Amino acid sequence: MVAQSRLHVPKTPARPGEAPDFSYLKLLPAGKIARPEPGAPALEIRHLSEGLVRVLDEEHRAVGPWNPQLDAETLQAALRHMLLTRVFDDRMQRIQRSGKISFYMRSFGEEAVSVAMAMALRPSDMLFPSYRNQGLYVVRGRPILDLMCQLLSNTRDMCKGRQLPVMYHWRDGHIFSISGNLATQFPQAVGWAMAAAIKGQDAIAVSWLGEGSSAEADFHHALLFASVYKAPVILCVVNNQWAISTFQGHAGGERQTFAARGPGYGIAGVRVDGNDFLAVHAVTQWAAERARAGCGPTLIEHVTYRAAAHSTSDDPARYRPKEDYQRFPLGDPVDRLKNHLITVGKWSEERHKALTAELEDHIAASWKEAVRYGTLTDPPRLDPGLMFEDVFKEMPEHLRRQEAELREEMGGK
Amino acid sequence: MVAQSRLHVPKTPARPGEAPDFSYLKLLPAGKIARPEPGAPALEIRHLSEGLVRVLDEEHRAVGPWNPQLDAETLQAALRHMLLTRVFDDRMQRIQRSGKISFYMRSFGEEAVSVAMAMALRPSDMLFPSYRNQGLYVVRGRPILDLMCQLLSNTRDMCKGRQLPVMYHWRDGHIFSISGNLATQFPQAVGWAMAAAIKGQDAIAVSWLGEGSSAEADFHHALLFASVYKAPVILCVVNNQWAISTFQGHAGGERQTFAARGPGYGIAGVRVDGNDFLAVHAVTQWAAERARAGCGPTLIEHVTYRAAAHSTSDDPARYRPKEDYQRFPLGDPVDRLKNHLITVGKWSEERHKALTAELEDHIAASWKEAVRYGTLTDPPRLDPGLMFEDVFKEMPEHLRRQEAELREEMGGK
Amino acid sequence: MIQALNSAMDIKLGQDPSVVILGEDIGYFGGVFRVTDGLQRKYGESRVLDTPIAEGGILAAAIGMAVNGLRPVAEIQFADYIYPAYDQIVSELARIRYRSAGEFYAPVTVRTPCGGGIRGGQTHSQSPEALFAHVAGLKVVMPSNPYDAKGLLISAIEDDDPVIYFEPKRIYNGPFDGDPHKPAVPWSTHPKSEVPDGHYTVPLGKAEIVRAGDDLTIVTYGTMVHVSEAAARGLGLDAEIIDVRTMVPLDSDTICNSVARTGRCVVVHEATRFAGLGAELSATIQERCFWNLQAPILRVAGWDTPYPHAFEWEYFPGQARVAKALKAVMEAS
Amino acid sequence: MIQALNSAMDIKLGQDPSVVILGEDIGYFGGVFRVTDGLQRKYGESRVLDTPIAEGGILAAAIGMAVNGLRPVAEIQFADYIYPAYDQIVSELARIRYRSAGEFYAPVTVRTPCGGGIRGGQTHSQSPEALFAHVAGLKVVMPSNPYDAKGLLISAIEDDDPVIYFEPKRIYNGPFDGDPHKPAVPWSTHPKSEVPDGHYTVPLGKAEIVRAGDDLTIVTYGTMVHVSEAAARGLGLDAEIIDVRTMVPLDSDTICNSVARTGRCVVVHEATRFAGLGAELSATIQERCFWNLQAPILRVAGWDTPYPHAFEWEYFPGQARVAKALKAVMEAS
Ligand SMILES: Cc1ncc(C[n+]2csc(CCOP(=O)(O)OP(=O)(O)O)c2C)c(N)n1
Ligand SMILES: Cc1ncc(C[n+]2csc(CCOP(=O)(O)OP(=O)(O)O)c2C)c(N)n1
Ligand SMILES: [Mg+2]
Ligand SMILES: [Mg+2]
Repeated sequence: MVAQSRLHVPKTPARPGEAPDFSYLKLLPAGKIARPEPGAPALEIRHLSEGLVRVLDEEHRAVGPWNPQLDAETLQAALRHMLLTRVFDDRMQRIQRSGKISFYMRSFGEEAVSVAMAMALRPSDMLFPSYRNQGLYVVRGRPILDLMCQLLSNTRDMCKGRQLPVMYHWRDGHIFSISGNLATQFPQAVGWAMAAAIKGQDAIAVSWLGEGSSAEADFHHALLFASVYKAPVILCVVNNQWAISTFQGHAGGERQTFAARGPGYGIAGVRVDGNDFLAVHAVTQWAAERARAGCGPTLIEHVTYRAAAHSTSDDPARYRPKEDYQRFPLGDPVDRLKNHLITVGKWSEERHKALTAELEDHIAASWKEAVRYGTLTDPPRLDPGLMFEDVFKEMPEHLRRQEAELREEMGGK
Repeated sequence: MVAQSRLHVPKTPARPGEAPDFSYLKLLPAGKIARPEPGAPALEIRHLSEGLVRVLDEEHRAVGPWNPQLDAETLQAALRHMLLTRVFDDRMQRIQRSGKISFYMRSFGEEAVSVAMAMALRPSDMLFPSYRNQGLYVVRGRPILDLMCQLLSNTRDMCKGRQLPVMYHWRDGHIFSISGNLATQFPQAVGWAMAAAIKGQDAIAVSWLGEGSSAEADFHHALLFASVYKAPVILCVVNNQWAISTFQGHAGGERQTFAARGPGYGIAGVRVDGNDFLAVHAVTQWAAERARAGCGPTLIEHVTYRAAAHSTSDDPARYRPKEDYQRFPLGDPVDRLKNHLITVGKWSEERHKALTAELEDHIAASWKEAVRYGTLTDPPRLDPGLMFEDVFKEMPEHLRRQEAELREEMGGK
Repeated sequence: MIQALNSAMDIKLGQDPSVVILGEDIGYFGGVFRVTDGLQRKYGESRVLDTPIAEGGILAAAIGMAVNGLRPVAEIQFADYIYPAYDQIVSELARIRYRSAGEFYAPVTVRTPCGGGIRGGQTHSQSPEALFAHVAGLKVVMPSNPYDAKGLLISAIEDDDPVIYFEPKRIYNGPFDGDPHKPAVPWSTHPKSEVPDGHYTVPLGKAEIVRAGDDLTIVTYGTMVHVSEAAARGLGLDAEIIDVRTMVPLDSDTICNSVARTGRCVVVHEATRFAGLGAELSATIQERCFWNLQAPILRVAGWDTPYPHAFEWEYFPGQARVAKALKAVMEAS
Repeated sequence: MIQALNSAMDIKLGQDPSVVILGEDIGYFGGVFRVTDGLQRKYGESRVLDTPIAEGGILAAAIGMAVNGLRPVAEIQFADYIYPAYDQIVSELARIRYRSAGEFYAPVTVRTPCGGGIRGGQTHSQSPEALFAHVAGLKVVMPSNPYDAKGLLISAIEDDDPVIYFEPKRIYNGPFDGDPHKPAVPWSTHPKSEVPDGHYTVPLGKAEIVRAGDDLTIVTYGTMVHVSEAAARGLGLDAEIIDVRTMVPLDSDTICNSVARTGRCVVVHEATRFAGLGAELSATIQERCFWNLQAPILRVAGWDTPYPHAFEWEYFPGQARVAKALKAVMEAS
């Protein structure tokens, strides 16, 4: 049966033992792609969805029409945000092994996506992230301590012990609660944006999901509703090439870019170098201006790479080559911005070392404080009775009964 | 709040009391669009997804590269099939009012879609229809009597009384069971085609849904799986402009053609004049050859019009102008094929009248016989015990108990 | 009942600018059952939205709107078509308040016609309430008459928790005692058809004793309230009939107090029997009233099959099936 | 248990060319729980398919494949992620044979890990079996040990009806008595870990009396079989413990015969309590064994909340919760 099979199965370029192979990636040199007016009709700017917007060239210079012309202070702040995100991720990854937190997911290699977008948007814009957007909280200024307490499910946990680590939320920071169910946030962001249009708000909605998650129905619902109602929303596919062990070809990437789905629904699609802070920032500004002006939604595909394991429960050595990230043609977002700043004389290896050390100290100090509020294994601990709250606004009779049963079970605690 | 609303709401060109307005329809003259090789790469033939393949011109001649060059006998057979479908529909519509059947849905105005496709496909190709594809059964030779018995839920009902009228199925005719849930058949057809590829079969799968149904998640699943596995399948969006009371703009048609969704997923898309028998036949042949050759799936958009009410429960006068069908720019599929045959000297008004009369007699005779096997209101009647069969292959204990209870309830009948 | 539901939405749209209504064919057309008739003309296309045919998208959009401060009322054209939205309801709508520790919540009301008796066949007749009642975080409601329909719908829209609101379509236009051969009766013949024009509420979470009695307790809801009344009357039983009205949170006190008193109970619903809401009602009553029970609690329900087109009335739990259970429970000893 | 499940699929792939396996990360990687490890290498990419992350698409494709003569085994990575496929399962898979009067049918097996106890939080811990048991046309299975796991999975794959096959992930690697502080025990310590290498079946629709006893009957399944045994042992009760194994079709005779004899019954499962399968078990037993009951049937279950990450062990119905119910039922009179 296998013998005669004619079924096409997407190819995975390289598996363990083989050399990393990125020849499948359609690339373009920096600065080569035109920047249309943000109001341009979606079907007249399809080249954006199949090309690749890049600003940083091989010599680390910012070139071409998409150069956002940001000042050095802004770029230094960006570097700091990305580096803090990375240092935080590294530390939490190591700590998870100690058992003090149950689980962790890093955004290593994708820091530019969240940091550049958060910086290019307004604080009032509403964000609907996936679990790999740590940079959003960093840019918007949520104390690392708060994030750590969530990871620890401790007495200061914003989720009151109910969510897996990393499933943050922040109402006052305009960042929606992260769902464990992939892609559900995508059409919700469109609904939020529809409401913004109905209410005449200026704020727009922005959502992210992975290229693997773009296979879910919610991706289609999001594009369709955004198209039908011209919702002021930016929808991002973070194409980091992998969905756990599954290569992006299995999500449709073998035939067409993910950004090209946009024009299929009559909305703008842009494919951007996701490891190029300047390019992501510029594309975000463009799409935000477009949405705010009432010219409709944009689908952005960020071409990047999941440099780390999927999560602390995952071991990529089982399914992809080692040293792959080192060979990724779009490099590392932190290194690229750092080298750009050095090239323009606004940064140095010394300052970089110093900054790294400073941030590591900050993380270490925050952790010291965080564990004082308890860990998964050590007191103090949240009251388990919290389990019964927020199922409904007011606790109904049957849950009050069940809470009483539990307290009895726990020996009247 | 409404005052300040900036939400875009798709426009419906004309409502009751207004004159029909089809200016929104992107049309092309017949013969104007090139016919690429069926093996052409999907992304090199996008013009097919935004153009309009037509063969019959204003003078009823068959013109251009898509002309399938069918002989007169074939076209006369086609006319017969379309006319039989229409006469059958008309009669059933009238009969429903008598209460002998509970519900009916006509395919009036869309007969070319089913008839041309069924004729262009092989009998072994597997069909996954919607509820508006009556022509498929007619072409494949299912006796009208059998269809009528299904409509009557009588003792000869192929569905054993379980399904609404029109929800046919025909295993030996390779036509799948119709679901009341929109769009579910679309990705199932892709799965069937994947199995065909796995087994090395030559047969392909074909499925249909309405433009309104293309909003469902299953539409996305179908395109995605078809693209990822290059499944030998033809997926058809029958764009008859309306989904009950809702204009196609609400399904995304305001921004982009439905066929253009195909290239967004990296698969071929073709927009065809759905009321042009020759064009539909030619496009089907092209897509079938493409699929059989292993060159992948095709998404076909049939531009047509729902000339009748959505169903016998619907009254279009509430939401769209009268006389709209008479003004539809693509005319009527039966008239157009009839006029073409007359123009080429292979048909006449007399023959047409005679054929119509013959078919009406056939329908009347079939109905006479069908009601002898019972109607919804008159005996003979199916045994209600059939309700408990086929829930599972073998009836489990709890259903045997329930059947016994029912028989007792019915007074031991 | 249709006018009562329409009036509830009309009043809330008029009172509260954050209320919006969305669904398939609900705008210009006014809904396939006319429940939203005239509302778009009155409140505009931005507050009464015709949507694409994508139940999952409708729910997701409604959730996003609710998170942005609106109070969406989403219509699913038939309960049989709610499953494409099941993930957004179960995984999202039901848990947003919980997982965000109360920082975010989505006050969405989902209206959907349910139940058989209109020759709808297997995909226009379902009663899937149990599939929602089992999910923590959802309130589940089903009215049995126009007065409750309006008051409960206003309560649902004003409630800050998500509410799945089932409308028994067979009684849209009049009460139904289970006999399809009798001529249809209009609501006007029924006491509960008196519906005040203005704003009023019927509280969620409260069952109603629609008939007090001493012989036994019938626990039911929706269309089956009327069928049960007729069946008990037919047997000349002095039945206490309880209309559950809100399945979650369940008013188990009202129910159990009654059964504790009568000592006999029959649970009646139209949905399939196995693992239906009747199982929960029976189990709860048994746990709390065991020592008072003089007979087993019996369930009357639809059979464990799809809803068949031609055998609709053999599937539907009519007076005969209810009466049989009532007799059995009364005779048991 | 993982090896047993893997062996079942290995054997069927080897025996029957129409068997195919599909799901997320199940091919090259062998599944996030390694249950399909090595199968793609052995049988090729056309019979062990890695799919897009679209549960709805996976089920629809599986149905289409089945209609074309294959026997697909679809893996849903976690039961918590089955809802996007709910419409294809409920509206299609469950009813294709029925609506086509037997002309078409889809022998699809859906495998999915369920249950908590692995710190998975609210989206890696659910037990949604009741949401499928209520749907006519689906068979629903959950094993509690390696021997049954293999035999039931082979039966499910060979069955011509659709089967939803739940795998309690907490006992993938060993039995679990409910005490997370004890060191994990491997299956090798358990009698039911003896798994023949070759083909054998455990029939669908048959419950198993895993321990005979006279004091009372405990009706349970999955992980809770082990917790219940430990709880009864801890109280020194001579409990008859029944592993339901197949929820639909339910082996109510085995269950009711036991309760009729012992006169006392506790129903135990991990899923949330309200309208869970325990309600059906309790209601059915009560109807058929009422006159034999010496005490109310009690249910032990998860609370009616989502599964909270930090309070996993306060949520999980452990020995203390089971023991409390056992005592209550034994002392009642
Ligand atoms: C509905 C649903 N299906 C499956 C999963 C299990 N799962 C978690 S992450 C993941 C891979 C997602 O890959 P991608 O979307 O590319 O995001 P990335 O991890 O690469 O950022 C899967 C399959 C889930 N969480 N939700
Ligand atoms: C999942 C689902 N949602 C809603 C419906 C109700 N419904 C039946 S037909 C229809 C309109 C379909 O329009 P379209 O897809 O354009 O097909 P057409 O009737 O025009 O052929 C709707 C909304 C349904 N049957 N199934
Ligand atoms: Mg990815
Ligand atoms: Mg249509």
